Amino acid sequence: MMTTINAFLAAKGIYMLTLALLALGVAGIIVCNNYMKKLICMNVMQVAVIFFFLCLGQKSPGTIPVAVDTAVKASEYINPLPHGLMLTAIVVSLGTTGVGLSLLLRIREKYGTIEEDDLLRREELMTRKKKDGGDRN
Amino acid sequence: MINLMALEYRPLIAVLISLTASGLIYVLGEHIRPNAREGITLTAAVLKIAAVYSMIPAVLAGKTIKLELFSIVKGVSFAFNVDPAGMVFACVASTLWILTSIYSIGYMRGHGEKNQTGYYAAFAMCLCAATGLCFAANLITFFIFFEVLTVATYPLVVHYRDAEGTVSGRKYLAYTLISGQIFFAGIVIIYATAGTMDFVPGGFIKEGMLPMPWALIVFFMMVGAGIVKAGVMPLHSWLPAAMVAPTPVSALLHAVAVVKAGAFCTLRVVLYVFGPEAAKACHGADILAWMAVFTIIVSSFIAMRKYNLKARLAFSTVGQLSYIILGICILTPYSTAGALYHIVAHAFMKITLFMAAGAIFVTTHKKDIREMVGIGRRMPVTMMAFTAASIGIAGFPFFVGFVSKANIIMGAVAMGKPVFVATLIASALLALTYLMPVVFIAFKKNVDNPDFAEYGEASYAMLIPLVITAVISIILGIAPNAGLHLFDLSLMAGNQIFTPLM
Amino acid sequence: MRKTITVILLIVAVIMPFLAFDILPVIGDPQSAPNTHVSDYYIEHAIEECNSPNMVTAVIVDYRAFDTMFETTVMFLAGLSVVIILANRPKKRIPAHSSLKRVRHSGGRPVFETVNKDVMISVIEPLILIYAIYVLFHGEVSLGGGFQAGALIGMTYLLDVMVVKRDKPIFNLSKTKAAAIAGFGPLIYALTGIVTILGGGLYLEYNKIPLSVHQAELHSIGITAVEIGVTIGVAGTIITILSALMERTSFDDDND
Amino acid sequence: MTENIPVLIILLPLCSALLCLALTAAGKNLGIIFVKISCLASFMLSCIQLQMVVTGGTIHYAIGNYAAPFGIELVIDSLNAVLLVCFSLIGFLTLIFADNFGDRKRPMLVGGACAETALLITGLLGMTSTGDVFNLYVFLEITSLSAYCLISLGGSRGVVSAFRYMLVGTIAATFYLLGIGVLYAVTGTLNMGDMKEILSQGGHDDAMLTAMCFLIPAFGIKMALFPFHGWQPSAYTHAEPGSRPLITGVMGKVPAIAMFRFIYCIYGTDFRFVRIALIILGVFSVAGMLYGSLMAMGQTDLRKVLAYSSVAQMGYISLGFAIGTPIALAGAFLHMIGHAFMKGGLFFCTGAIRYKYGTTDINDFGRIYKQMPLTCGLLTVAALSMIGIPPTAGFFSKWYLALGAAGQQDWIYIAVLVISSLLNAVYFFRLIEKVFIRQSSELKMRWKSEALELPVSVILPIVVCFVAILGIGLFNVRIVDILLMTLEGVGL
Repeated sequence: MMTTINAFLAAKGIYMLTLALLALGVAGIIVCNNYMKKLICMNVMQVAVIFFFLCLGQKSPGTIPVAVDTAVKASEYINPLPHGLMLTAIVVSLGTTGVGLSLLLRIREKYGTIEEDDLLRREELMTRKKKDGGDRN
Repeated sequence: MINLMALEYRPLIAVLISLTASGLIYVLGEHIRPNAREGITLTAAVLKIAAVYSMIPAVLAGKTIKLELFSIVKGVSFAFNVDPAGMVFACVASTLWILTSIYSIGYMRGHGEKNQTGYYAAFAMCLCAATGLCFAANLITFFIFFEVLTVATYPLVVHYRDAEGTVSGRKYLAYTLISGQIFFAGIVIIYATAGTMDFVPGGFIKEGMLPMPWALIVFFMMVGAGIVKAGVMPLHSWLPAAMVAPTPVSALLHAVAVVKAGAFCTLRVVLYVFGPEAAKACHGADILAWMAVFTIIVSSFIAMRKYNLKARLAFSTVGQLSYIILGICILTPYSTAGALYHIVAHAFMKITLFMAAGAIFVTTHKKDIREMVGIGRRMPVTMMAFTAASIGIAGFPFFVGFVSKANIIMGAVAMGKPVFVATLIASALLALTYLMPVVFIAFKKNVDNPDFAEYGEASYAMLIPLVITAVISIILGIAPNAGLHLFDLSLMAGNQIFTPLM
Repeated sequence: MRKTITVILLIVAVIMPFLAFDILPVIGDPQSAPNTHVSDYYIEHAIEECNSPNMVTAVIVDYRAFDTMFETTVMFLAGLSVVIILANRPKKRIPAHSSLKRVRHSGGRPVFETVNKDVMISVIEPLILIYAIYVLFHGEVSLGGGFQAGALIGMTYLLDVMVVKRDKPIFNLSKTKAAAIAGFGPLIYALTGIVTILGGGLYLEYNKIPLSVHQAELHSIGITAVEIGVTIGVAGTIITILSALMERTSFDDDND
Repeated sequence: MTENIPVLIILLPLCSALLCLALTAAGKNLGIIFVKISCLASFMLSCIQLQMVVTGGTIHYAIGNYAAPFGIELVIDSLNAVLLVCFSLIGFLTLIFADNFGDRKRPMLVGGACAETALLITGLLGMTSTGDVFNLYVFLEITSLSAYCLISLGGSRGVVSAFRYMLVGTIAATFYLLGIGVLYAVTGTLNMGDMKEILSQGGHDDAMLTAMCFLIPAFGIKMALFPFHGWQPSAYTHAEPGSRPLITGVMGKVPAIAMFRFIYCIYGTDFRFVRIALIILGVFSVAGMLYGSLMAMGQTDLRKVLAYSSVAQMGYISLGFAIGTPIALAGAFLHMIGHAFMKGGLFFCTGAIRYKYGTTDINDFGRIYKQMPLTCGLLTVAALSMIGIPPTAGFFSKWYLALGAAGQQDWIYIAVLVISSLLNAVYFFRLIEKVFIRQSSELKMRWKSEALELPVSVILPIVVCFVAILGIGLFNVRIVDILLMTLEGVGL
């Protein structure tokens, strides 16, 4: 029993950890009340998937994928593809975070809060005060 | 180069004329003077009549006029096929368009109506759809025109843009759209099972193609749209509600386009899709016939209690339309011919009645029958026409109503259905009891109603059409084949359908 | 309580299928599907086809160069979006609900007067810039590349802004100008592709760059051109975001 | 040169967007004009490409000339080709239309928004034509980021909607990445065609099911399919008015195409759990069709009505996928094209009315048809098309969907199609009633001209949409034939 679990953890445990991280991120987005926290959870979630991909690219006796001499054997280097892909994913998560932060700034300026329930109440207040808010568009 | 004047293109031309007129009126609309607008309508009406009439000899000679334009959905073309049944309806529609148009001009001007642009555009659109569905060669083409008709009638119903009109419009849409969508589902099922959608005299649904409960369900899904438009009880209530529209619209709704399209749809579905055998096998025709019987009797009783003249006429329409349905559902050649001819007969008679009612309304602003005492003395011509049409509706010999009813009765006798015969005869008497009082009140002796002292006949634009229709309904009663051979066409249609069975 | 349950349920829901089905390869297994099929090809052919010993570089700017082009575009897009989003400012804030008023204490502005400006600007910044250029051109052979170089250049600007007063930095790049410059990065990338098309090849087929050098050299030229584009894009974007955000800091955040 | 058309279609809007800011800085309108010209060129090229695909069959374009599983390839089959034409046309129209809504005093902001729109078009076109799952992700992110920005331009509420959309959209993107991660783990490739080949050798059903569990919510969120639609109504309502037709008309469709690619082109119908997946999809669509229409009835803001109606209409599209026969799939794609024009057209009208009168509340619409007959004409035709009245586009897509459902004996789907059309009829006829029948309300005109009801740049998109809705309806067979060239071998 113990050995099975150990073997499983050795072989697949890291996936489970990354997936748990992903689930935590999603859960955070759902349960957190603060938009900033939601944004952080979003990042956690994205990082989890990046880990997941990097796990797939691991080879046990491999080194970093920079060729040291011209005769290359595939088994000597770890898989470069997930690294390349995740570079893109990192940039995307950076972009999303940047946009998210600037959106938060705008929300903060308008509503003076980034707590969701607070914001909803203020929005209601705004609706009640004026049928069509002072949006400029 | 395609010869656009060739016989095959006539149905397309007939449809396009109205469509173009409608588009022109809508686009130019407010930018041109009323005369030009009416000019477009009348020109289009004349051209259309020419196009439709020119096909009659070919159809009488037994030629088929077929035109396949392009695929409208995968596997089915947008096609026209002129057959006797469609020809009958097309003749009625195109003839009455010109009369109604002339009448509309008088009515609209006499009454100082607003929104005339929309009115004439929608009117032309309705006629386009009505002609289209006469000539449609398959279910999908038919359905397209059917739905266009549904939508094009809506602006006419809500013409006055008031609260009452809005409510009626909603009611109208609720009934017709729901039934239309169910019709759509029925068409899909039919196409999925039978693999074809072309109308065939005698039907293309073979027995056993659909298992029993399904056959009946699909039958009613298909027929539903028709009987809603034809106002068969208990699905009739949109029809009296639509009475808020101006009188020429009511005339169009109740005499020419919409309700007749419903009856025609029933005809196509029962006899050209299902065919007599399948319709009988699934009991659909029987149930429908009994619904028609119920409608004929009950609507007459309701009509008696209505004192608004237009409402009374509306319920009369409900009853008369059920004659057509009954004629179709008796499933004999004669009754079918009678039913088809009743489309003609009822159209001419009912349009006379409505035009007369409109003339009275425009001249005296009276709607209630009880206030019309002695009006016959002031408007003798109008009321004479009204009387003639009333007698015709009741089915007196030498009036057009007699010809169609006699044929339906003959069919019922041939099938050995005494109840139907009794109903038809009873309803003729009932029609007398609700229409004759109007005549009696109008011509009441020794009464000179001071209300009407300063009124005379309505303007000629209104008077002439209603006289013409009244005269036609008498001529057709004496010589059913006069002019357009409509009775022959009806008989041809009846025989075509039932020949394969004999 | 509800939160805990949600979290646990979600973790279980996400992990469940992976526990139930044995679908993921064993960690570090050299024979697993992702490590054999396409990846072996990349490892074995990178030097010969792309003239780049750094396989990751070969993958991102040669084999999958199209991805990276749009990745750079994403950078530009993020910068542009930040500029556009922060271009508008609400005229009036919505008043807080009376029950929600909180007491905040203002922290005061940060002060950056502690670092010796001269050392920062005259010594460290040139070093960083030289390092950035080294990273940029060396990315093809070993670790490094356009993204890192761009980030370093962006850092230089950040330092500059931090050390000198933020209202008058040395190179005064407004956010829109910076965004416009950032746009040229991906554009260089895209134009490299168009050059290969004009040379008669397919898009981003570096062999067909119309220059008369050896084919391997052409790949190097292509990769370098593309990396320069990436560098400009990244550096421009970082500067854009920085300027856009800094314009906002004058906003009065006190609770009145 | 002609062989490079697939990539040029994507590149033209991209390059113009990248240059837009610099050009705007150089000359006030230069950037916008350049963007418009390149989007028009992109549309023309996609027309040429459609012609090429129809005559010459599917185009595989290997970027960098690396063969399929190693490099990225663009796959243009007849399906993509048609959709690209449709999307690039709407993109171009939107750019023309958006001209009227910018703040003229801030040219850089206008230029920036124009660049964002062009990038959105780039992302959408790229997502449609790519044949690589990871490349799809990159395009998805471009689409999303530009959409967040465009939505946030619609005032403070737009900002809040954009933020919410961003959170949900990122979950979707992450799920998508995880899904393709799982598929990558068992196949080792990222190319769609290669992946299909490896998966069809069998033995990967568990992994495919797991990936499906992540992919369907991912696409569901992006296309606003019923239980995942939460972000959509407020985002559509508060988006920047100029670019709204593109966001509402096209943005939801493209993830649907990706979903189709995954279900039918990568998984294929041999997948063991395909029936279960389709039934679940069917349940979502049916629920969405009913829910969307019911919610739309309760709204008074035209933008919200249309947003909820989109939830229902996306249900039609996924219903086609759930039925799964070639004819139903063709119906779904026909609806995609038709709906792009209908919803785009309706939002062009909304924008036009807003432009002229500054209101979007349908209670204020009393008889505006007198002043704007053309706009109201399109409004009516598009509304009828939404309901499914022939001969508009909506009827024929519904016809193919129903026909497919009848072929599979899914009578419930037919019933739902009928009910949903009737529910649509309720709120669209309410709109028509408001526009044509209600008493005139006191609206102040913001834009007046003797000759025209609206500026030409507003009228042009409206007229094109009007023609397109009727044209797609009447000549649907041609489109369906082209679609079936690809779909014939794909469905159930």
